[in-house]
Amino acid sequence: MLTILLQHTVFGIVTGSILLLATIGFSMIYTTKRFLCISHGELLTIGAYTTYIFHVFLGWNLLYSGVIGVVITSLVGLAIARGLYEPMERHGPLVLLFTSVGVTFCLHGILEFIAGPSIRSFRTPILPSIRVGGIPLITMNEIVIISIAMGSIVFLHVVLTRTRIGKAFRAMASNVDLAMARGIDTARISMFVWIYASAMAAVAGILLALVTSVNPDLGWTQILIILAAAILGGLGSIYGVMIGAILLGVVMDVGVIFFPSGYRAAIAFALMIIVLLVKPKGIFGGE
Amino acid sequence: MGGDWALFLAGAVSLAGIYVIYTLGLNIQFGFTGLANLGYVAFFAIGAYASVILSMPRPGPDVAYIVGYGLPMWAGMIGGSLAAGFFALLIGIPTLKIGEDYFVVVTFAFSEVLRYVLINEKWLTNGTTGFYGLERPFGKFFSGRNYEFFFLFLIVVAVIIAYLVMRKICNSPFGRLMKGVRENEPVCLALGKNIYRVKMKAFIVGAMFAGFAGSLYARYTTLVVPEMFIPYFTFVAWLSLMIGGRGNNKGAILGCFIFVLADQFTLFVQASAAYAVRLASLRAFIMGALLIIVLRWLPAGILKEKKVTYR
Amino acid sequence: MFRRTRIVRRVLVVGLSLALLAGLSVGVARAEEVRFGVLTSLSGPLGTEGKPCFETIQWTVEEINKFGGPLGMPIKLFVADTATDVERGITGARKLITMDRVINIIGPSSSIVVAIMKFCADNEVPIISHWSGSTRLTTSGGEYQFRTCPDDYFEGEVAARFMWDEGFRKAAVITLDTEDTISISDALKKRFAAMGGEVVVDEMVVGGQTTYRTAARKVLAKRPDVLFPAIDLDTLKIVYRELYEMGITFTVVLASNAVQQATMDIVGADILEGVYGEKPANALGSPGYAIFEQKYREHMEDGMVGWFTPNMYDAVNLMALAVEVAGEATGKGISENIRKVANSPGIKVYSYAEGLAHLLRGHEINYEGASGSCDFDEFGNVLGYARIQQAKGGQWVDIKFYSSEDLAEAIR
Amino acid sequence: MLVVKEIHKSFGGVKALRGASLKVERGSIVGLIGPNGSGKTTLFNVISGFCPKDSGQVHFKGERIDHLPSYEIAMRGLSRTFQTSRVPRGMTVLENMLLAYKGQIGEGVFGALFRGGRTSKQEKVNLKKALSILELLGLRNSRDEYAGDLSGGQQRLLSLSRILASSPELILLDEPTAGINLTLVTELLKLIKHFQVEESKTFLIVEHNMRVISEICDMVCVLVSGKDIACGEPEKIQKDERVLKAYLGAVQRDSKEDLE
Repeated sequence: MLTILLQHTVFGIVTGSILLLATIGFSMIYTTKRFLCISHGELLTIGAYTTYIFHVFLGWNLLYSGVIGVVITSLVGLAIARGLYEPMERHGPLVLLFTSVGVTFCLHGILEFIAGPSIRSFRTPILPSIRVGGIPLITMNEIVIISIAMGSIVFLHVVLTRTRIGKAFRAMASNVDLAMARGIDTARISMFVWIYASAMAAVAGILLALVTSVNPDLGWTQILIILAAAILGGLGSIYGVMIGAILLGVVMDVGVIFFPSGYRAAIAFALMIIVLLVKPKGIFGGE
Repeated sequence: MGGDWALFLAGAVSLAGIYVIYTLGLNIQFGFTGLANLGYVAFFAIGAYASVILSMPRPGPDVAYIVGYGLPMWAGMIGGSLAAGFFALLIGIPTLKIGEDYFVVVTFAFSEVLRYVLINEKWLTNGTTGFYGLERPFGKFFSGRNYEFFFLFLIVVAVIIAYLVMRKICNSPFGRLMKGVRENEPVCLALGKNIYRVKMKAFIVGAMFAGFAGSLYARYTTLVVPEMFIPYFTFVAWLSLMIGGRGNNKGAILGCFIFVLADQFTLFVQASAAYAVRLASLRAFIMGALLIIVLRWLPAGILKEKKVTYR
Repeated sequence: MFRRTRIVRRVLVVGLSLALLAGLSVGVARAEEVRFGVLTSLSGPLGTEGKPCFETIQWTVEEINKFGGPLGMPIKLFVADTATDVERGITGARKLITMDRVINIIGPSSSIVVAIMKFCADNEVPIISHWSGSTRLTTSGGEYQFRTCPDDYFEGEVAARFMWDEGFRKAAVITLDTEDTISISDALKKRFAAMGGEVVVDEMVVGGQTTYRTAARKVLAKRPDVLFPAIDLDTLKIVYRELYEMGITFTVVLASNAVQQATMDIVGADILEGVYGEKPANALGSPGYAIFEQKYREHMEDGMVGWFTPNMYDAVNLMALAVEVAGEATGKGISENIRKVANSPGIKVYSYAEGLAHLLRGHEINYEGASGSCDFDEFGNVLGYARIQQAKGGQWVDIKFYSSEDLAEAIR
Repeated sequence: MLVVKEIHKSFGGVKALRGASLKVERGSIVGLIGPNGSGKTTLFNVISGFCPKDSGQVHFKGERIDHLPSYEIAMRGLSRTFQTSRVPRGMTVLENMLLAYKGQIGEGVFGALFRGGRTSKQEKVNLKKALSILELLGLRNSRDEYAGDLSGGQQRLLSLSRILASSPELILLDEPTAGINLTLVTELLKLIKHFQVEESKTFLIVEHNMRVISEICDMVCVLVSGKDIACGEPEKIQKDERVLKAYLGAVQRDSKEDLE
């Protein structure tokens, strides 16, 4: 039983790590823009597809293709924000939310129009899992994923605490009006947020595509679970969301020991609703 | 061309009518009260399933489901909307008091969880097989072609009743109160209005409309399966409402007709293997773009909210 | 001046006569065409699989029209995409029947067949589906609803039989939560247990997850002899890779939807080596299948015969032959005469051309198709035929054949 | 009528109120003054139930109300306005007014559907009352205009008339004169006085404008750094050493963020 628990926990950490990368960007947007950006999921898909084009069509090295994919995605993310979200900001969060739903449909349509519905996959070698005490625990790919997730946490922490723009971001996150009053250049921070968040989404999308496949629904299937992780950690709390994502991953994968696998996603939502009942602002929110 | 326009339109308008009732419910939730329910399809599904389960004959031994109450169809329809309302109450209790964003996410998640339940709880829902070959109201009394027109008549009657009920609710002091809650919660609190209860009532009434529409939809399709109730349906109601005009019941009707009829006429584009997939993705794109455009340049919709005057 | 008017007049005359001709030919074409309705999944969940099936209809109709079409009238296709969605299926069927006045509906998937059955029967339009395996349709058809594919139950039975024949006694099953996959796996579990085997793991999974390691672990922990994953390609890609990484110790038998060329590309031919799969098709060396395969290669870029395309080919041929026998292009005519071309008694024919030739000579025929013998029972079902294939060097290679007669014998 | 005892309230470590106390007699007009960030609005929020207190008590008409939700408090006859004039912008002036009446049968779904007769009777009565209040406040001509289309001053008047329509006994006004022109201020003060005298309403007013305070208030309380430091008649308070010192000092100290 203990080994099973250990195995599932490791699976959960991997799940959570990808989720974490996907959720950080979402949460950054929420903390500064105060709306649920549903279209964030589609940026995962864009990241995966752009990387796929360079890696498989043009035959570039995965790392280089990935970097280009991240760059393109962040530009796309910024362009969408500039063109579609920022003009709507004065109408309030609900209108922005619906705009982002519209954007989701648009992006999904465009991607499927260009790429078609068929699924594709990266050509990465498949290696046996690393065994610990005879049980297959984790693969090299997954170690890379966890490392990237942890690395990105550290990196983000450094950016938020050591750089000027990071500090300004935190100020803006805590109070937009006050930040403006203190002469912080909110336009610059917005740009930083959109680029950084989109880049993180691209990274998540690429890693997700590596372990699953490249398909037009890649991001759409993730967005609800991203929302759940963000709520669980506490909307508007970047660090809370990180823990929320990992926790959600672990709970989902450990949960299926006790529940049918058909309820794997439902476990995540159930956890979210229970947490909301007990602590309406999420585990780490509202302090 | 010799096509049977009358029969074709009978089907199309029946469908549009069901969508009207469905969207009217969203209008009371969002258009009047400002509740952004992203899981609206869940109540549609509950209405459809509950009405069917209530009016199914008791199951025999060779089927997976064990429930079936054999009630008359009309009782099933009432039961369907009541069930939808009951679930709205359950969802409303934890979510209506906390912030808007949480409400959005929880309702969205609820609609997905519900679909898992519909798939997994075979004893109740017969799993992915669902219920099929459902009888249609008064189906015995009419034959083929005539029935389609009779069904249209039934739907038109249902739409008129639904519209009148909705109009009565929205033109009453309760309608004013819902608008007050939408426009400014603190002011309503300062006036001694229990906004939580107002939201709850609007949420439940809206869900009941969705449930009623769902019970009609089950009779239109003659089957219910979990795959019918995807988030796309929520989006359809939203889009119709936004196009037609939120906060305006006539707008909801107009939006549905525009949406459903436009959708029907895409059928006249001959599909081909090379373009069907492209066409399908184009549809998604157009719908998304339409939502963005309406929000940006026509935020009130085609029919603006009516100004209320008193004499 | 004079010249100009002459030119004008000439242009007018030519134009008018052209218009007249065009009008005439349109009028003639309208009067003398057979309207087939195609209502199938070109997009949505079954879109990818639907595409080769649809292309098969197109070239099959082309072939039929080469002979002048049924009753000497060319078949014209009216197409509506269902997007694998019930409501679009209903609206599509209504449009095809009311506006295009088609005489049949070809190719809808199970839930849509269930939803449009009544409307089609009311309007005397027979439905023929090549892939609606749902057990919901087992006893519903016969008059206006037919299918050229076996029941999902049959697929499960074939897989169970094969697993038992190969000597496997402990089976694991992973099922995706969709109707067809669930029916297949339910049938398999039931049959396998009835034969004396044991289902040691039975996991239902949801599509669109990022990992299925938990299900994979449960399978591995029970050390089964064989695994039957009744899941779609997207999910199979993840499940199979994860199983492989964790160390597969058992044989894998795939359901028919995964026995495609695409599976090799998506999952990876190298790790699939040796995996088995079942798919509906006629026996090795049956003339119907051989003719079909040759034509398929001629018309389609993809070398491997697509999922359910033989069944689609048979459906179209049967419809065309039924019109020929009925002597009128109506749905009622098809409904009343389809058994005359599909079932015995009659001379066994293996293609439309052959069938037509015999019909013109006034013979009775019995169509034997690419997917099987295509004999409809009283409910419009056909008996199942299935092949077992194995992945070898990036190709699916036939290794075994099961007909329903075989299975019936074995069960006894 | 209103007794506020030792209210404490802090926001994430910042103490907004540290033991504020207050008393309002029935039929009086009490002014509440204090430098920016002294916690006036927070105190208002606590009294009216919009913000939970950390400790302390609020009594209204002899009953404790500090545990009640805001709408309950309002139902008992304690109503408030907001600093920034909040109006339901998408509703007309008359809708705003009719929203205010208590005990409307038609405000339930059941009532709306099945008790149309009594509802419309009630509506007629309320409409008459509403129009007379609008008349008094000079808003009658804009009865069918959207509240969002009114000028800032008119919106303030509307807030006030809406509160009056809800027939409260004690009215909390949060900076009623901010951002409106002088003639309107005079008009407004007259009205407040009128309602005090004619309809025996009680007022508690947060104000910066000393003229307003000295003109209409019977009593003035001074709040500095979340604590009341003095209460008394306006003339006395204006001369009070402590007040002047604290007031000026606080102003000079570049007060912290306004906590509202």
